[in-house]
Amino acid sequence: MFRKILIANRGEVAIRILRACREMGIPSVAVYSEADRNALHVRLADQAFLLGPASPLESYLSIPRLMVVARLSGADAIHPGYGFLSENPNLARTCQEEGITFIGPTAEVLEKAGNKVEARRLMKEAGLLIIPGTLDGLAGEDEAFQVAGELGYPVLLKAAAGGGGKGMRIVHDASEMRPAIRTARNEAEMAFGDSTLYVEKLISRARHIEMQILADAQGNMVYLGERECSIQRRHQKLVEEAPSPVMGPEDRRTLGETVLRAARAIGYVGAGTFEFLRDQEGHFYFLEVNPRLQVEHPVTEMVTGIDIVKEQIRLAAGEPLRFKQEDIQVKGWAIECRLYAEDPENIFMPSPGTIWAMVEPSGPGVRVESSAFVGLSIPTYYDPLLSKVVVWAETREEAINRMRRALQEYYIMGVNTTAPFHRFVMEDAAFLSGDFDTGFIYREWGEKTHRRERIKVLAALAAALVASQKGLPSTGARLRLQAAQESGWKSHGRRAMLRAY
Amino acid sequence: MFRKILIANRGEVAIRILRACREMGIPSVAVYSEADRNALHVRLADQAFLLGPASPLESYLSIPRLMVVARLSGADAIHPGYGFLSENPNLARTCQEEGITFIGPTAEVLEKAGNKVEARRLMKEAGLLIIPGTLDGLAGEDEAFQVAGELGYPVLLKAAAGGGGKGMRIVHDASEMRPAIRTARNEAEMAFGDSTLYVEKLISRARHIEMQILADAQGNMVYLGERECSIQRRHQKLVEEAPSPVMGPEDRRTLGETVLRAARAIGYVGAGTFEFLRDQEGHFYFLEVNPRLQVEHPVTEMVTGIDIVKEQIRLAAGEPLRFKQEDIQVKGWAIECRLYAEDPENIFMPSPGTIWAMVEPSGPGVRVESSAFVGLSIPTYYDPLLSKVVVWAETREEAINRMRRALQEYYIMGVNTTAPFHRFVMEDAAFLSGDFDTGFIYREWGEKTHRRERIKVLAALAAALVASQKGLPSTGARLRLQAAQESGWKSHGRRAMLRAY
Amino acid sequence: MKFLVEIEGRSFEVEVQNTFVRASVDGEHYSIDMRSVDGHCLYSLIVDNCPYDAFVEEKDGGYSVTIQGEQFEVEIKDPKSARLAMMTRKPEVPGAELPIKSPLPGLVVAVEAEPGRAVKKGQVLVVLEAMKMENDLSAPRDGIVREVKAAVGEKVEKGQVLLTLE
Amino acid sequence: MKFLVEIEGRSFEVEVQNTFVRASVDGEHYSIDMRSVDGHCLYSLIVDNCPYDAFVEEKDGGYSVTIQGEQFEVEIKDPKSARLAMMTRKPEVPGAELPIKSPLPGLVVAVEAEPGRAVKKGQVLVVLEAMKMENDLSAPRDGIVREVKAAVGEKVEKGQVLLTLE
Repeated sequence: MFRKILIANRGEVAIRILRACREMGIPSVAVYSEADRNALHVRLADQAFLLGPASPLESYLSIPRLMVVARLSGADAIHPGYGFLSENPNLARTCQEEGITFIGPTAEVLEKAGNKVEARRLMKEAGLLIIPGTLDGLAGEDEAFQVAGELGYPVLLKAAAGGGGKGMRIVHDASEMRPAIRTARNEAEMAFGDSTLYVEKLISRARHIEMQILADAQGNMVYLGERECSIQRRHQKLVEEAPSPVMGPEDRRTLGETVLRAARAIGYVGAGTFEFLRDQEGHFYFLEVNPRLQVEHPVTEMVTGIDIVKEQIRLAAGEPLRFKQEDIQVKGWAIECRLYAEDPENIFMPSPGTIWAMVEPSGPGVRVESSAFVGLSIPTYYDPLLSKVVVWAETREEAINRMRRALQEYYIMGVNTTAPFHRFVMEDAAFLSGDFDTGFIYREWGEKTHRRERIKVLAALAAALVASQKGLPSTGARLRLQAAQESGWKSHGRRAMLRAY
Repeated sequence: MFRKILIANRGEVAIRILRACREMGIPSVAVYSEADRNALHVRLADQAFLLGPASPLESYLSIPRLMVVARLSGADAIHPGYGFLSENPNLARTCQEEGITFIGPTAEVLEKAGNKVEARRLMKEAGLLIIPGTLDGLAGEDEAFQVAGELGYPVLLKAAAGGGGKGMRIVHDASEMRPAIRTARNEAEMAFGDSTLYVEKLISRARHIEMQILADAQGNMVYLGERECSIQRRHQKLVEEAPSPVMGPEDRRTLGETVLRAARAIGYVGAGTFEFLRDQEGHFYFLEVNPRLQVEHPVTEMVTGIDIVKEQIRLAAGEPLRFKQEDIQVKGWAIECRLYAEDPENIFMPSPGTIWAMVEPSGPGVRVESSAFVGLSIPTYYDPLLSKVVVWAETREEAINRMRRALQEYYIMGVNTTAPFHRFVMEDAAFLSGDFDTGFIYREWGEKTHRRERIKVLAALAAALVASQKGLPSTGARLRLQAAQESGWKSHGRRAMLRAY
Repeated sequence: MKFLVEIEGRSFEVEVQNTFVRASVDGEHYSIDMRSVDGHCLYSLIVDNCPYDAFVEEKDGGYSVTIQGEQFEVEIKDPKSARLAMMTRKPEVPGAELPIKSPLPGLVVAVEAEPGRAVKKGQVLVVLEAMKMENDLSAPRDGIVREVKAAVGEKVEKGQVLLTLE
Repeated sequence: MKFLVEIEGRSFEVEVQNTFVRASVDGEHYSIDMRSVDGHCLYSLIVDNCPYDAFVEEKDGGYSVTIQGEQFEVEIKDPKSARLAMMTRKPEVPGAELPIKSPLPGLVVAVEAEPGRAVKKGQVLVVLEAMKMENDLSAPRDGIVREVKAAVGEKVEKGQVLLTLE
């Protein structure tokens, strides 16, 4: 096993990994940019090293700087998390040259998976269905118009090096093509340093379903079941669950075995995910291979009891898989809600700010993977993912109830989060029925009727009571500290109650 | 199913129950004393009613007041939690008269179980081993001396109505008998309104092991496996785990079946626990029946996947058990640490105060059942249990590592807690080996060598740096609020690092 | 004490009777027990036996109140000054100038608007880069661009006016 | 800047060089980066690349520092005044009067001590009821009871002297 693991990431995933290291008795090394000096992943690690300025290129994306830290700290393995360098074959290759284990697939597999255009071709050869569209990167705008015309609008522009929804745009008609190409290219260049795009047919009312696998270097492979990730905004997932409401054990086995065949074809080793779009007829179209940990991996952990991060570390250390396909059972139901520092009332726009009060939920069946703390100023340089709430219960209905309960208990003051959206989803008829698709947010949230009116009266009462305590407020004043027990209000309810006895 | 459930309790157990209600879609009613107005169980409930003053007799122990609240709120069931009225046959009987369901066994069973003297006799008849001692309540001090003389010192004084270690005293020799009788009688009178005592032989190097059962009104019964609860101070548990390190599947079946026979003999319905002392030869001596939820029930939930509170509610509603004995599997390992507001450095003396900062752990396999929040002033009228940290993992070793990790992440400022003790236990050789008994704290913690010296240097550094920022401190001054990002310190480490690239 | 409370254009008359906290909102009566939980902004309300946590912050002369994750900006006036305000308030002119403000700090990467050009509701006016995303700012209603105040490459603050519609 | 830091009877000489925070404790050197996390008492320290969270509160003219759940009362002196204090400090007389203080607020339910009586280390002197428990307060060493200041039935505060030993 490794002597020390360097975690080349930040935020909740860095914390997820360092907790796994701690529980395995392996010291962990955190890295941070100047913007993250106070971040929880820094404060919880065994060692912490500054990488450089806030800009990712000079910190979390800098392979030379990571190598310096690896050398200084004596780390013999690097876990890249997700995003940043996690799918970067150069990091895998540099690690190999430096005698450090990269916790992930080989550089060759990363290259095959990373180029979406190449991956589509390979997976087509391995027998998977692929979405109709260009098999090569777009030569120019003219080709885009031509292909879109053949496929029929709407079409989807995608970055060849893409992931996480970046560099992806829906094009509803020809008039949208030019600006869409521009923003998609810019995002792709910014996120991956590669602006190659390709075009696909947009599958209507599709569900996003993906299959988690684990593979060891000895040639053993298992699938851990699917995840349903259809609730997305800007092609980024917001709510995930396992299993999917549309998959039975038979569907799971069929898809799982297909995926294992494809994984074998590209010599996959480690943890990985194959993403699919399922159309209304039940066809699974291959989307991409994610050769890394996924944000939503906890839902699979909750229904299988398998710790994917720990297994990833064991596999990278060369250990064989500790279980066979028949040992893996999908038990109960798990749901994850991603809390982003975004304003769901304002088209999920990032919402910076400083957290000044916070309570996170806990209790039976609730797991929170959080990077939030009182005092955190959300840096504007990175993904605004704050935390994930994950619940497990015996049935989907009970899991939804539990998620509702957890979201009621969760509060974060100082920044807008996606929590109000999640509260809405957990009450939404389409979500409850299990009959929804990737257009969910557009259709359901767009139509949302607010429950604000009901609460408005309470807000009026609360403000009036505070005002009655202290006269009318003066501009910009802060509430004085007052002891919790010495409230000046007297309770009518209390007196009435006592009289009743 | 019930329309509305009144939770006749406070603190973490009230929260545990109201979360279960919420997840089952049943509205919950909280009750509170004047000392608990701001408590979390009040703020999280659907409805909340004041019971009366802080004194338990005028609030949480007042059956007439509970009945008023039940009537006002329209609750059709009462969950008593643990402690307070949970084992009180009068509450069960009053509920029956008022047409309200008492979530627990019948008044008759509570009477049989509640009188420890009576229970010992019944269980002896049902075939369980009982600890040698008086079969009846002590008539007077003389009888105590006589029986102790026959049994041989040390002996144990116990309250007939006892529970939770109250009214219990070890008597090492005759000189200790008189004061021990006095304090035990006083505690018993105070806690249960019944000062009857009895005497038992003290089993040396015993382990406390208990068996959880569920029984429906249709005559079906299952056992959910044992809990190991040997780490106690003042006969109150501090650390529990499931399974026990000394129990194999065979032992579990034998003890489980014995317990089910005994439970059947007294007509047990609902959730319950049979407590035993296991001596070094492996004999199980019956201690008592706890006809209610136990503080440590989560460890059983974590290894079986069964939600005991929800099952309790279903059983009280007359539903049959949803599983058979062969459906129940004990999987993995779970440990619970109880965080009391007590000072472990000072013989676990209660430690009142107000919490002014707090972070609770989360992440994979960690569950916190907490009543703590920033602003909480620990009331001095009630048990000082603040929260419980529960972890699950595949193996005992991994569970211990996980608990260590969780305890590292946990901090509560403003009151002393038992957390330092738990951190010590998770590193202790006897605990790690699994070879320990109820004398653990006396032997191990008493011998503890402090790790404080190592941290002292850090404390000196931190204080000097704060002082260097602001000149020497003036008496009683508070730190000024300063923005987190505007630290005046410059980082040598940071500069050194940047130069390295 | 009587208060006129304004939230998002809706007005409530709240009367607080201090001896028993019994408040009425627009004639509807409530029994309230409200306490400070943490000595800062967190309060616990029990309104007719139903508990709620509320964060109440003073802000710009009014209050910002958050209950069950919903945030409200609240203005409080005593009825006399409220009546005064009512009389002196300028009537809202429909179709008046509408400033398009930046909802977050970021970098302007595109401006798709020129003064004098007609735009449709939902049409993208400015693209703002922040938090590694390009964010499209769209027209909230049909209108004509009056003034463009932001340029490509400019760093803008939250609340800064990027352009105005008429 | 040099500080003499006292914790639980141990003294450290800490020198803080402000340009680079490089501190030495008793001659041992450390590179430190310390920041305020929440603007209150929580700080993050990185000492030679190892991170620690520390709560630092000002208290009674000194500091109370909590790290990894261990709490320390810290006194800081500049070396000059420290030398002065050293010289004027009264020597501790072994066997001097020892006050037995109540460790928590509660109700005295028994006093098992009389003035003039000899007691053994560990012997119960006072029984205090608090938080539904009876708590035995024992003699911390052998001695003779000088004065009993608490009576059965009396409510006592934390820190109140219950009796003295000599």
